[in-house]
Amino acid sequence: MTRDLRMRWLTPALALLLAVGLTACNSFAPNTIFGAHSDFGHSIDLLTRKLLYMGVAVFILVEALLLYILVKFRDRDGNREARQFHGNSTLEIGWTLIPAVILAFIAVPTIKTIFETQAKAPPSSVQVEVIGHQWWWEFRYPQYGVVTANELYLPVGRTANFALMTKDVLHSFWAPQLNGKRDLISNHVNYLWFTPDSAYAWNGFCAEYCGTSHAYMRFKVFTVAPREFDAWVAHQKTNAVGSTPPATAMATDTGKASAATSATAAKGTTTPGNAKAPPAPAPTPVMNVSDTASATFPRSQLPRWVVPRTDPPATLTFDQSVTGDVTRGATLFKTAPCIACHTIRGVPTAAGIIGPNLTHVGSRTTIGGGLYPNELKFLQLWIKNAPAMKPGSLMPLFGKAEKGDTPGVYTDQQIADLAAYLSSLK
Amino acid sequence: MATAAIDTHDAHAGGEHPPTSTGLNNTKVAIWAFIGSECFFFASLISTYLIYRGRSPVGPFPHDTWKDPATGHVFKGILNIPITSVSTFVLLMSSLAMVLAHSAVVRGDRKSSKIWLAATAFLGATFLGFQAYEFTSFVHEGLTIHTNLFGSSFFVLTGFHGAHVTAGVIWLLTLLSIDMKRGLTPDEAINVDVCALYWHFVDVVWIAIFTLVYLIK
Amino acid sequence: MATTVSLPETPHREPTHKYESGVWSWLATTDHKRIGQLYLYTSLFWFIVGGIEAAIIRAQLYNPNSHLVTAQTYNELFTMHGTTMIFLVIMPLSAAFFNFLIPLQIGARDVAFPRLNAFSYWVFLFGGLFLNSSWFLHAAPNGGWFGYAPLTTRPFSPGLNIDFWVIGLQILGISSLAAGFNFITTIINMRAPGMHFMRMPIFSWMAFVTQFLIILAFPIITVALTFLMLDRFFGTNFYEIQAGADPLLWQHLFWLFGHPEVYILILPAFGLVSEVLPVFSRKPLFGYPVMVYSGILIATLGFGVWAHHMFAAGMGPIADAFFSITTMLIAIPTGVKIFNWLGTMWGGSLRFTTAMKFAIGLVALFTIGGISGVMHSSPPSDLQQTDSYFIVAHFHYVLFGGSMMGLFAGLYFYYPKITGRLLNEKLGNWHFWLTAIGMNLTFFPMHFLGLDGMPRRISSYDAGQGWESNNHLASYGAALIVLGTIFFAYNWFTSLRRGAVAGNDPWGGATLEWMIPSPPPDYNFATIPKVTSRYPLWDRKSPELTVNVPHDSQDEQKMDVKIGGQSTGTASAPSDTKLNAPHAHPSARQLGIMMPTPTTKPLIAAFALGTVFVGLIMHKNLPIMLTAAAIFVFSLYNWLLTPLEPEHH
Amino acid sequence: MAADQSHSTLSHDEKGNASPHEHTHPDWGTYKWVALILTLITALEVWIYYIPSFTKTKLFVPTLLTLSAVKFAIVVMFYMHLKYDAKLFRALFLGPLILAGFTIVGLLFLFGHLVIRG
Ligand code: HEA
Ligand code: HEA
Ligand code: HEC
Ligand code: CUA
Ligand SMILES: [Cu+2]
Repeated sequence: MTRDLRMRWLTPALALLLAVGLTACNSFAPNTIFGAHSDFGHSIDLLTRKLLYMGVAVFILVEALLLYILVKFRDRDGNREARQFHGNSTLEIGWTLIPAVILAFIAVPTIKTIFETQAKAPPSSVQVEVIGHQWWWEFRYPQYGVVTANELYLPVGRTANFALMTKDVLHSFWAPQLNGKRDLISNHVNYLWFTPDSAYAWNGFCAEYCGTSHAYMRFKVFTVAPREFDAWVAHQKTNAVGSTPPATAMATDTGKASAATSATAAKGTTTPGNAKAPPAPAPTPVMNVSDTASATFPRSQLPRWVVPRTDPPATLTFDQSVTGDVTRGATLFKTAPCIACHTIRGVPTAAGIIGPNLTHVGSRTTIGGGLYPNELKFLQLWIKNAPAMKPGSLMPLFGKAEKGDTPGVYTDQQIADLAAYLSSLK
Repeated sequence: MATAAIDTHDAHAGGEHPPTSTGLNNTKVAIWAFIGSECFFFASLISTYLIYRGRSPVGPFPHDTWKDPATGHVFKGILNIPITSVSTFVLLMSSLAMVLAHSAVVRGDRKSSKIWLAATAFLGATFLGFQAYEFTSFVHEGLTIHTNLFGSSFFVLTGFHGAHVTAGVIWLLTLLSIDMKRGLTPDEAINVDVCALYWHFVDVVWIAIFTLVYLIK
Repeated sequence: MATTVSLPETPHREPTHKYESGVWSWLATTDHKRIGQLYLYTSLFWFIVGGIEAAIIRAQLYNPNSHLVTAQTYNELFTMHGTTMIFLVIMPLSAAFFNFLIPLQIGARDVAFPRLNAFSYWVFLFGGLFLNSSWFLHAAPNGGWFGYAPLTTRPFSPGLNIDFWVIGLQILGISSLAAGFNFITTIINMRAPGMHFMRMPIFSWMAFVTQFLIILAFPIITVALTFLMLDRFFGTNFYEIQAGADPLLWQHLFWLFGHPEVYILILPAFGLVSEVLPVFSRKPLFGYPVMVYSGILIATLGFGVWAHHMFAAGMGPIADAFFSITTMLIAIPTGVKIFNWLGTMWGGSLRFTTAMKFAIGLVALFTIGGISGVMHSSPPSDLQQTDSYFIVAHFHYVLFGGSMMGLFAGLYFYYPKITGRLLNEKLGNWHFWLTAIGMNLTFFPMHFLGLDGMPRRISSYDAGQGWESNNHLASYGAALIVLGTIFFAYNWFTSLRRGAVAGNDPWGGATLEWMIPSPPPDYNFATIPKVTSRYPLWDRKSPELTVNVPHDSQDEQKMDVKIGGQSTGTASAPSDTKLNAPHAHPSARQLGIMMPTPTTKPLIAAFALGTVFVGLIMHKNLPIMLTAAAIFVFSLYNWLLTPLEPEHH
Repeated sequence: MAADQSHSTLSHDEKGNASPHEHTHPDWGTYKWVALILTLITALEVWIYYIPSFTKTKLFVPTLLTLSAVKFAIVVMFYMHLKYDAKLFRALFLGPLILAGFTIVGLLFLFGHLVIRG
């Protein structure tokens, strides 16, 4: 190889390789589509891998051939003779047929998987109605009479059948670690179903552009042991109002990471011996929630990528000296404008359906479409000025002296009371 | 002094058309390409109409009666087949007039060419009159573009067809006025031919609309 | 038959009319080469604009939870970036080549309808300005480049934003359609004697196929946009959810257009690369007929795959399976093209000019995008890919790695023909490598981002999702592309004055455009050449290259272009200073060639037509709309009733 | 290569000059018959529309479609003289028409309307 060539080709080519190589060495991928934790997730995974191998093979073939040609036939000294030919039918037929054969090899499993994943869901499935709103998720469990928002609970090992609908524009329901996505389409009901096979907490996203805060329309999925699911359901069915939060709510949850734990995934304390094996084979770490645990997913042990880290807008402040009072908040709420949009079961006046159901809002881990952790600080800011917390949010601002289309009505004290009340709704 | 050798067939001589590689007239090639394009235009409109057929939650409907639950008013199927059959016939006859106009221009028969061009335009305008009547009567009966999916897709489909007819009538009138002013020579028959192709295509679209929208229940 | 025309001693002459010089000569031009340059500069300008939008996107996404721009602005940025790159960059840049090259390649003096051609350009210019004027009203479109209903309907997007988008695209559609009919007619009817279809240069072929895609796909989006426009302005119900409308109608209509559209974006680039590779391999194109047929096949199949953009929409297993198979089938003719290009280079004598590098870049990079395309074509698998950054990676590989690379190859290749001077190869080398490395650094990580679950069109993402490092890389890559683009811009403008003089045929080209001076005189060919094979110039200059290529060997001497008694085919380049002067060659009149009269009528008609739409967006301002419509009709009559060429004899 | 020559139909004669084809157009005799047939078919269409017993059968829609397709074809072939004109025009028209037809059918299938009976 001449020096000249090295200068002109090798350096940039190596830089190119390096650039591409760099991108692959990032192994922390909590939302990866690979190794998905459900039955159909596995089928898709398998199929995707086939496609990927096919792709890599074709890629190597073409690029290697190209490189060979570039090196072999370069006109180094300026007097290379080109061999004159202008076609070759045999070759051309060959490279028509070979791709056709490769494609047949991926078409067959594709078709199989299409029909497998779009068959009818078993009648024993947990029915979940997923209703998209700009920009939050409503989850209804018609079999249980439970309505919640932005957080899904699913029993491991039981098929969950989602009926996907939207109140406004299109959205798309996607928890990459569990299964592929499906769109929510106005005047349509779409279906998607799969059976989660490991207990854990997963991120979900809206994957169809739906307007200003599309980026902030996230959700969480908690796949839990069936008994735990039942406990959760039973709790969700109660009226939260006036009931003291279950003592266990945040208490003694323990999680266990399975043997195959990777350092990145296991964030929970490992307390061996206290938990049963996961109900279905779990290819990657599974946080196993104990039978005695509360109906609430152990907030303290959530994997860190499931806990939102968004900072509230810097311009938004809250008087830190005030402390909220639950009873005052409860009284205020009964007649507050909130009731026009929010339902709290047990508060007869609060039956609005525009916003998320707040009956057990205190037991959720996030607010605002998975944008902020469900902590007093964020709740207060949210109530004070939701549109600032989340661009375009359809919940108006309530903080006095906050600027907006309509001026707010509540002082920080009142907001603190409301927030205290809401977070008491475990 | 220098010379250049130039084939005369390259110089555009005034009046006559520059010879082309296929021997076909440029404008005629273009109009056929345009008609091909229009196939997709009307295919999209017709598909939309058919897709939305029967999807409107509220009436009035094209063929079926509908009782407004709010007012109790009963709407009969709104399409008026006898009237539309007549207007369809008018449009078909305009196509006949059009071919006669073209053949008159080709023959250099200026008297007939003027008559038939005028007849075509007149029949086209008559068709438009029928359509205007139809639209206003629908509006009186309570169907507008706002009313329901049927109203929107019906008016827009037939409205676009009507707009094509209108453009055709204007085109025909332009040709007619040229013919009246200085006479269309057989050389210029191609201009009439191109207009005729457009005109017949608009007719052909109506044939499809008449069956798909009006007759099929 | 031949007439002998006497020429004065000196061919130089003074312009005789204001339309022949200065700004007017551009405003009134009907010359396909000038119109091509107008397209060229306009689309390069929009490339910078779309690129700046992309750069802001990359800056915003550099860090998680970034607040560089608001969510609203971000949404406007990606919508306008996508819309700009597709409708204001790649399509018109391809149109620049159609305009400049088709008549030269097929041996014509102009397009079939020169004034319609000018009209197309002015409408395009108006459309681009209209669309982007929204920035100044703080109402840039924000519905995404595929503008899904019902988000784009009035109830969910009450502002002017979507109005600009709907109307802007409608205007641009008119331009593309008009140009489509024009080029189809041109290619069918204006070919030089002897140039039957299977001798047509491959770029012209791909351009021909592209025009069919345009005239058949654009009516569909015209209808879809008309519905949206009527919904937004006149209260129809096409996408009105309350009235029972079906949002899938928009999706089907949009993608029925949208998929053919992506082949509208790539086929011209394929054509350019098919011109560049043979020249710098010193070999004829491998499998010319198959290259032609595969282009036709890709275009035809392209109409039967649209719903692969809707696999997540729940169409049911049968539809999914059908569209999956048809989509996969497209990989076959496309693969044939890739392999035929490899076959073209095989055994050749490769010269790595910048144009060649970009052409090879297309072969290498488009393949990557094509392969990820095939990965999307499997519906179950696509459910994990769609609307994620994996898709963003796919389409930038085909659009940037494919279309842009091909167009850059074309720019380096044809710059000398357009301007008379060569681009600087050293700067070109920098441009290529910075672009190629930057492009991979930007878009390759997006594959991983998508597979790691990052949705697209998100104005920001949360920290700790494992997306930071790949987003960093992507943003660095974008910076490299910006740098490369600066090299390109610098090269472009300095070479206009200082570049090496090109002469007729700087590369040893094979097709007719290399036979005439650079830049060509307004009439292109003093004598319309008679074509005897696919590679007319090689037949004459390097017959050894075409010995195996089928052609009739008689009459080759007819190829000569004689101007002033000299064969200009081998004549040296005109002297330096006069290079870009329009008067460097004998005038058409001196040669007795009738060329179309310059006229501003198309310009007036285009702006009047555009103004009708301006009236529409100004709350249906009837006085404006009616006045503009009247002016439009008047100028149209005025134009159509005026003969193309000056009255004479 | 064979493909090379097979496309010469549209090219030039030996002299390299294009010769405008002279097409035989149909005349008044044909036109009046065409008009008559079109009228009759239209009348037939409207007539069967008014036969309730027929409109209810499965044959109604196909019959109407066939009849209007025949009308369509007649106008295109004779009035638009595609039957007599250059092959190129046929390609320019039929190609898009067929594609558009497939598109309509495809869309109707996708929207569950393949059976057009409303
Ligand atoms: C230039 C534009 C261009 C081109 C040429 C292509 C080419 C292809 N595209 Fe792409 N596509 C886009 C632009 C383009 N695309 C854009 C812009 C979008 C996103 C739109 C949006 O949502 O905003 C998109 C989205 C898109 C989707 C939807 C994804 C989704 O949103 O879920 C799909 C799905 O099937 C797809 C598939 C394909 C396929 C199969 C090809 C094929 O034509 C590729 C064929 C080429 C090859 C395969 C490589 C060469 C072949 C060989 C070397 C032979 C051997 C190969 C094999 C056997 C595999 N594309
Ligand atoms: C041809 C089409 C094309 C091209 C060339 C590009 C080029 C680029 N694109 Fe684009 N892109 C699209 C078509 C294209 N894109 C489409 C269709 C979408 C989808 C939109 C949607 O979802 O609706 C999209 C979306 C898209 C996204 C996803 C946004 C999202 O989903 O949230 C991103 C993110 O990184 C991106 C980045 C880039 C970058 C960094 C480039 C770079 O390669 C840009 C490089 C260009 C420059 C850098 C030129 C600028 C030069 C300068 C600034 C130099 C300085 C000045 C002088 C010389 C005078 N693009
Ligand atoms: C106009 C309707 C409306 C009113 C009035 C309203 N909200 Fe909301 N609220 C919403 C909407 C819509 C959301 C979801 C916003 C989002 O996530 O984008 C929401 C979200 C919330 C949430 C977060 C819930 C979750 O799980 O994400 C809380 C808490 C909340 N509102 C409390 C209140 C309180 C307290 C009041 C009264 C002071 C109130 N809201 C008044 C519409 C309203
Ligand atoms: Cu909801 Cu995006
Ligand atoms: Cu596509």
